[in-house]
Amino acid sequence: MSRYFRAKIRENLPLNRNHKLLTLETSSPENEPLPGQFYMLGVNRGGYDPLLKRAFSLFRKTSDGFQILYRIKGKGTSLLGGMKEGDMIDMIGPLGRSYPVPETGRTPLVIAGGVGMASVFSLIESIPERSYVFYGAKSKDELFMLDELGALSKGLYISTDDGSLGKKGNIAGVLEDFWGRKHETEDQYLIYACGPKPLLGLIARTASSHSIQAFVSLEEQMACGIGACLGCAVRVKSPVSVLQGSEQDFIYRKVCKDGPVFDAAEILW
Amino acid sequence: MSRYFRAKIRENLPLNRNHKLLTLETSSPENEPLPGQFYMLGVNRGGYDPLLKRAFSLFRKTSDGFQILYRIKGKGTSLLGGMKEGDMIDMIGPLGRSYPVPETGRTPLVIAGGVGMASVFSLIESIPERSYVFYGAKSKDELFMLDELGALSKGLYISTDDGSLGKKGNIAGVLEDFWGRKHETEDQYLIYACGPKPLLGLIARTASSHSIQAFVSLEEQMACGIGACLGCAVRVKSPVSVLQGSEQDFIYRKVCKDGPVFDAAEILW
Amino acid sequence: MNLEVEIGGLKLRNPVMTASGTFGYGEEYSGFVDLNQLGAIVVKGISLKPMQGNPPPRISETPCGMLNAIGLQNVGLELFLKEKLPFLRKFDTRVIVNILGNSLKEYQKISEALDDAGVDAIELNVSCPNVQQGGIMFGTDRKMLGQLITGVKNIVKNTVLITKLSPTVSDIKEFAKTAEDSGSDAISLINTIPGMSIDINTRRPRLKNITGGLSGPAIRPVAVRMVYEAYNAVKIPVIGMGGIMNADDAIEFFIAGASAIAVGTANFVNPEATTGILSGLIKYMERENIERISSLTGSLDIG
Amino acid sequence: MNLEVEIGGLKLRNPVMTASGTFGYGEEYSGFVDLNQLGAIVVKGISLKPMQGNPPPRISETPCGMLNAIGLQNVGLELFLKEKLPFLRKFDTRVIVNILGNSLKEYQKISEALDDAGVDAIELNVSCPNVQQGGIMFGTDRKMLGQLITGVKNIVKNTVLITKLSPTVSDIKEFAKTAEDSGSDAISLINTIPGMSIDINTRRPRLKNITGGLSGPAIRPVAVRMVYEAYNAVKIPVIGMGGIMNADDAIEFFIAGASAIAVGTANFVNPEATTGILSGLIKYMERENIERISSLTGSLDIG
Ligand SMILES: Cc1cc2nc3c(=O)[nH]c(=O)nc-3n(C[C@H](O)[C@H](O)[C@H](O)COP(=O)(O)OP(=O)(O)OC[C@H]3O[C@@H](n4cnc5c(N)ncnc54)[C@H](O)[C@@H]3O)c2cc1C
Ligand SMILES: Cc1cc2nc3c(=O)[nH]c(=O)nc-3n(C[C@H](O)[C@H](O)[C@H](O)COP(=O)(O)OP(=O)(O)OC[C@H]3O[C@@H](n4cnc5c(N)ncnc54)[C@H](O)[C@@H]3O)c2cc1C
Ligand SMILES: Cc1cc2nc3c(=O)[nH]c(=O)nc-3n(C[C@H](O)[C@H](O)[C@H](O)COP(=O)(O)O)c2cc1C
Ligand SMILES: Cc1cc2nc3c(=O)[nH]c(=O)nc-3n(C[C@H](O)[C@H](O)[C@H](O)COP(=O)(O)O)c2cc1C
Ligand code: FES
Ligand code: FES
Repeated sequence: MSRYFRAKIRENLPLNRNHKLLTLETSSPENEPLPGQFYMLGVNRGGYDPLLKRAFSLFRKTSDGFQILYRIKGKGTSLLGGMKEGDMIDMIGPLGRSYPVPETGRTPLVIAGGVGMASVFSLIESIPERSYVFYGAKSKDELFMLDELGALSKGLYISTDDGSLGKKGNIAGVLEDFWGRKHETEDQYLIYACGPKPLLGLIARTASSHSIQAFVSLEEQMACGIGACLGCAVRVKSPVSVLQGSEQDFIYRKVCKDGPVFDAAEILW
Repeated sequence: MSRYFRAKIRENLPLNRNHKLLTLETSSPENEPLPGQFYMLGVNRGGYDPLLKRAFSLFRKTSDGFQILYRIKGKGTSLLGGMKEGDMIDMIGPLGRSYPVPETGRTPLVIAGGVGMASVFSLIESIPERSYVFYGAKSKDELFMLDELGALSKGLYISTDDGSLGKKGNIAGVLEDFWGRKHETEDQYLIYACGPKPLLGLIARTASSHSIQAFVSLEEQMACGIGACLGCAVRVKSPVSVLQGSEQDFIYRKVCKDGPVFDAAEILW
Repeated sequence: MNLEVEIGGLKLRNPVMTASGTFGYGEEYSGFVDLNQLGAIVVKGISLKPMQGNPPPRISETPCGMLNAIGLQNVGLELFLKEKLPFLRKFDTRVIVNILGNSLKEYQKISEALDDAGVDAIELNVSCPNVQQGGIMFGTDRKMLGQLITGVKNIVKNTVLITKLSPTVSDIKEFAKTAEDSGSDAISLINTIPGMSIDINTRRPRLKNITGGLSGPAIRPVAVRMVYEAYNAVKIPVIGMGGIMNADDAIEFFIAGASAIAVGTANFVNPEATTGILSGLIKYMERENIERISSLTGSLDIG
Repeated sequence: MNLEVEIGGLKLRNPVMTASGTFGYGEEYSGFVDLNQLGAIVVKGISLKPMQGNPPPRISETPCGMLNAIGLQNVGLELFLKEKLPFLRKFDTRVIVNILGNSLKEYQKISEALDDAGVDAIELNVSCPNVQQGGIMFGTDRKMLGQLITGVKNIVKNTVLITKLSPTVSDIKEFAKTAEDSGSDAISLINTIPGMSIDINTRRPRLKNITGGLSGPAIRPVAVRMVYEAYNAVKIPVIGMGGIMNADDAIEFFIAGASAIAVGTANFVNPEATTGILSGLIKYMERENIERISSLTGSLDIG
């Protein structure tokens, strides 16, 4: 059950030039967030500009609250970046559908592009030493929590656009390499991914060609975060078209409520 | 010459529940503000709400900047109240016409209602031990700088609405008492006043009945502060009507540019 | 203290309503507010057949506001009656259904069905700026508006008829009068104001639909003015909305002439906005010694 | 890099203008910006005789905007020519005079005098919402608007004619076309949107005039949309304004279809806004490899 509540900032730690780790203290921790869920955060400090709340994934639970890993992008995240210990933030959450827990016997491949790691980290944490993690970013200094990820995963594969760490290029390329060396039969794998939409589309195609189920976490402009405004529409194959294989027929689903995690095969990319 | 510049907050000291003393550090102190002048301060911290700058009087000059004494009233002043040491504020100033310097031989009566003290304090300071100061506020805890005022003035008269310090009631009443005990002939006096408009109107009438010249500092809603928007209109007797004694004929003057200090006899109350 | 208001014969427990399209079908907010506390729930605009809505992006933030081009996505009349209405009926609040159509016939068909289903009131959406055929013509042409209202009024037996006016007219008073003269029991205003925003890096509109409707505090001064003008032009009750974020804003609308108010975009920012506004209203009435909320309506002092 | 633009035959060094009524008569800002750097200075609306304007309060802040009811206070034609114009003439920038009248005759008289005085352009204010007689009728009635424009056009010999459109119409395209068809050399938009705000403690309007014009970032999405619609309806150049606070906002207007832009309320918030926008514009052109600013006009990608 999601709630509307205020949380106190315990720490707003800079990770690099434009990423921060926000640690929040919540008074009533009964609403246990699940990996892949998100919160709508008020970033505003008086006045109504910016007006809307911003969506941020649960990064990691703490004993008395949770953390958010965010990238400073525009107006709202800049304001968030300026907030200090002790400041209060009002928020709604936890929201949306979480990543489905992988059945035992299946090996999760978790793929994160950039700040997409914010969404999948708690998933990786929830299945220690079971997943292979693929993590790509622009450069070395935009890769976070590498030690933790190394310890939590069965294997950690890195790529950077500038080649400053791991393989140079897109993380999808690393994944391709992985197929070559894979140890398990493909249907044992299960993909989880969060990152830029083009990357997710690519992964969806790869997954489909290997007949692997893939869960992706999507982003869309949001106003309410709870399914009321119909703002966060994403085109999914309508039940009929899924059967008939026609891509013409579609319906809109809500990223905030029906997602943000979707079965990649449902999405019309 | 007024400038558009940024100043650094050195201190934002709470004086009581809803008044603060803001100490600003300005990099280029060549623009010497005069008593009665004011600044337009940006109170905004990202976004455009609140949009307009807020007018605040020069309270006191410092070696490398100046101070502002303000009351937390609404949205803008609340935001200002939340600002901290090191924060930057953009502002325009110094603006407007200052209190005319009293000729030697004349005794200034300086009257302040509430936060009106913010405007006249530097005037009192500029003519040490020459002025009688009349200072009224809601209650004892809304009277500031009493020690300094005692030292700077020839006499300090206090009133509070609740009688918690000085005479109970309006400061105009204290002024009335003063006329009874006054030592100098009336035309030696010169009045300076800042405070709520009804108080200023009262003072204007008293001054006129005693044939004393009075300078009052007015407030009006402002957008630009520099005479461009024509927002801050105040009705003054037009030159013709002043001669003819008719109150029908008037023109509008700008509080920001033609004031905020006006000869009380010019104003149509 | 008396919070009751009457909208064209329909008694509301209190004057706090939700604005169509911003409160889903009630369900979405039932975890945040006690729906029984609301004066009325106005649901998302319903059309005869289900509508897909516009492609994304559908919303974009603007200074103190937002643009939306949802494109009137809705479940359609049939599903609404079958799945959404029964849920709303569980609560002790008024249910008002916002409707839209491409023709008088469509409006009539929907109205008839809703009338039969016993909804408390119908709000005619004649002003949605998003879909070409979505009734934009009815909202800005007085003759067509009059015909539409009369046509629907003749069909419904018990349901109160509210006409939601478009703000994109040069004289709102004339349209308010047309609504009154044609038999509307009340008017509501304002709907969103058409707007647009462009991403200067891609040079593309921020909404796939190019233009969308502007809502939120940015438009409040325009809304208050139109409520004031409409109130002074007609005798039927006015439901005011547009940028109401808190109780103070709501009170502004009452003073301007609203008999009831609707909370829209504010729900997104604060899912408890509606009940928060209700408590704030009660506090204001206590402080100002106001016995009946209805006495606040149109109490502007222009002396 | 080429920043030059042409407005109905009038060449401007760059497309950054000031919006009428927000820049005084130029003098007020001469201590903050180098007036020579501006594309054009548009002065406060001038009437035949001096006008006192409205009683205070004349302005009130709103969310991301402000209301004003200055009431067209101005020094009148005679004093303008004698005292204000000579100052402006000292600078190497275009001088555009915004004018208003109660009748075609008045507009003609003012235009004739300004034409003789050799001002660069006249901007017809037909949309000021503050004064009953201030031309509001011209702005919302297409026939009257056409007659006004033709009437003035026939009088002026050299002066470029700009018509400033009112946003309080249901279809801005029609009014843009009327302006074009009647001989206007360019159109400018938008003027303020009528609005209102109430102090809930005193129950009085915050403006003594009750209603006023809304300006500032709050109205930007509406302005961008109208510029886009007008641009697509006419061939004459469009001057865009409404809530432009920085270079990014200005660029939005160019992409939507503006050939030049005017900075209004932003001057109050930042007296150096105009020149700041100009530098930002240059930076954007460098970054995006844009050689001529005019190529940005109407470059919206709706693909
Ligand atoms: C379900 C979900 C989870 C997310 N989790 C994270 C996270 O954990 N860490 C993180 O750094 N970012 C996350 N994002 C993206 C984050 O919401 C945006 O970066 C943020 O809203 C940008 O706000 P801004 O004001 O700085 O940017 P601006 O560009 O100024 O924002 C303007 C408007 O666009 C919206 N917007 C901008 N970018 C996005 C986006 N990518 N997705 C949705 N709306 C957007 C804003 O919310 C705002 O309404 C998530 C987005 C979604 C939808
Ligand atoms: C020349 C001048 C000098 C001033 N000096 C001081 C000072 O030294 N200390 C101090 O505490 N206050 C001073 N004021 C008053 C101060 O400007 C207001 O209290 C302040 O603007 C309130 O802003 P707000 O956002 O908190 O209030 P809100 O009521 O939320 O403001 C809403 C709008 O009204 C305007 N406004 C509100 N009250 C006033 C007012 N009294 N005068 C003009 N505009 C107002 C605001 O600027 C804003 O635009 C002065 C005003 C003027 C005109
Ligand atoms: C996302 C969204 C969807 C809306 N959908 C509808 C609708 O279906 N029918 C309608 O009449 N108005 C609709 N509106 C308009 C609102 O009901 C309301 O008139 C407008 O938003 C102004 O109020 P606000 O500023 O409080 O949001 C919608 C508004 C928003 C923001
Ligand atoms: C204080 C003020 C005075 C104005 N006076 C005039 C005027 O005299 N003539 C006119 O055509 N427009 C006038 N306007 C409208 C502006 O020129 C401009 O069209 C409008 O404010 C929108 O732009 P902005 O949001 O950038 O301010 C005035 C606006 C303001 C805020
Ligand atoms: S954000 Fe409102 S429905 Fe998803
Ligand atoms: S505040 Fe703009 S003229 Fe005085």
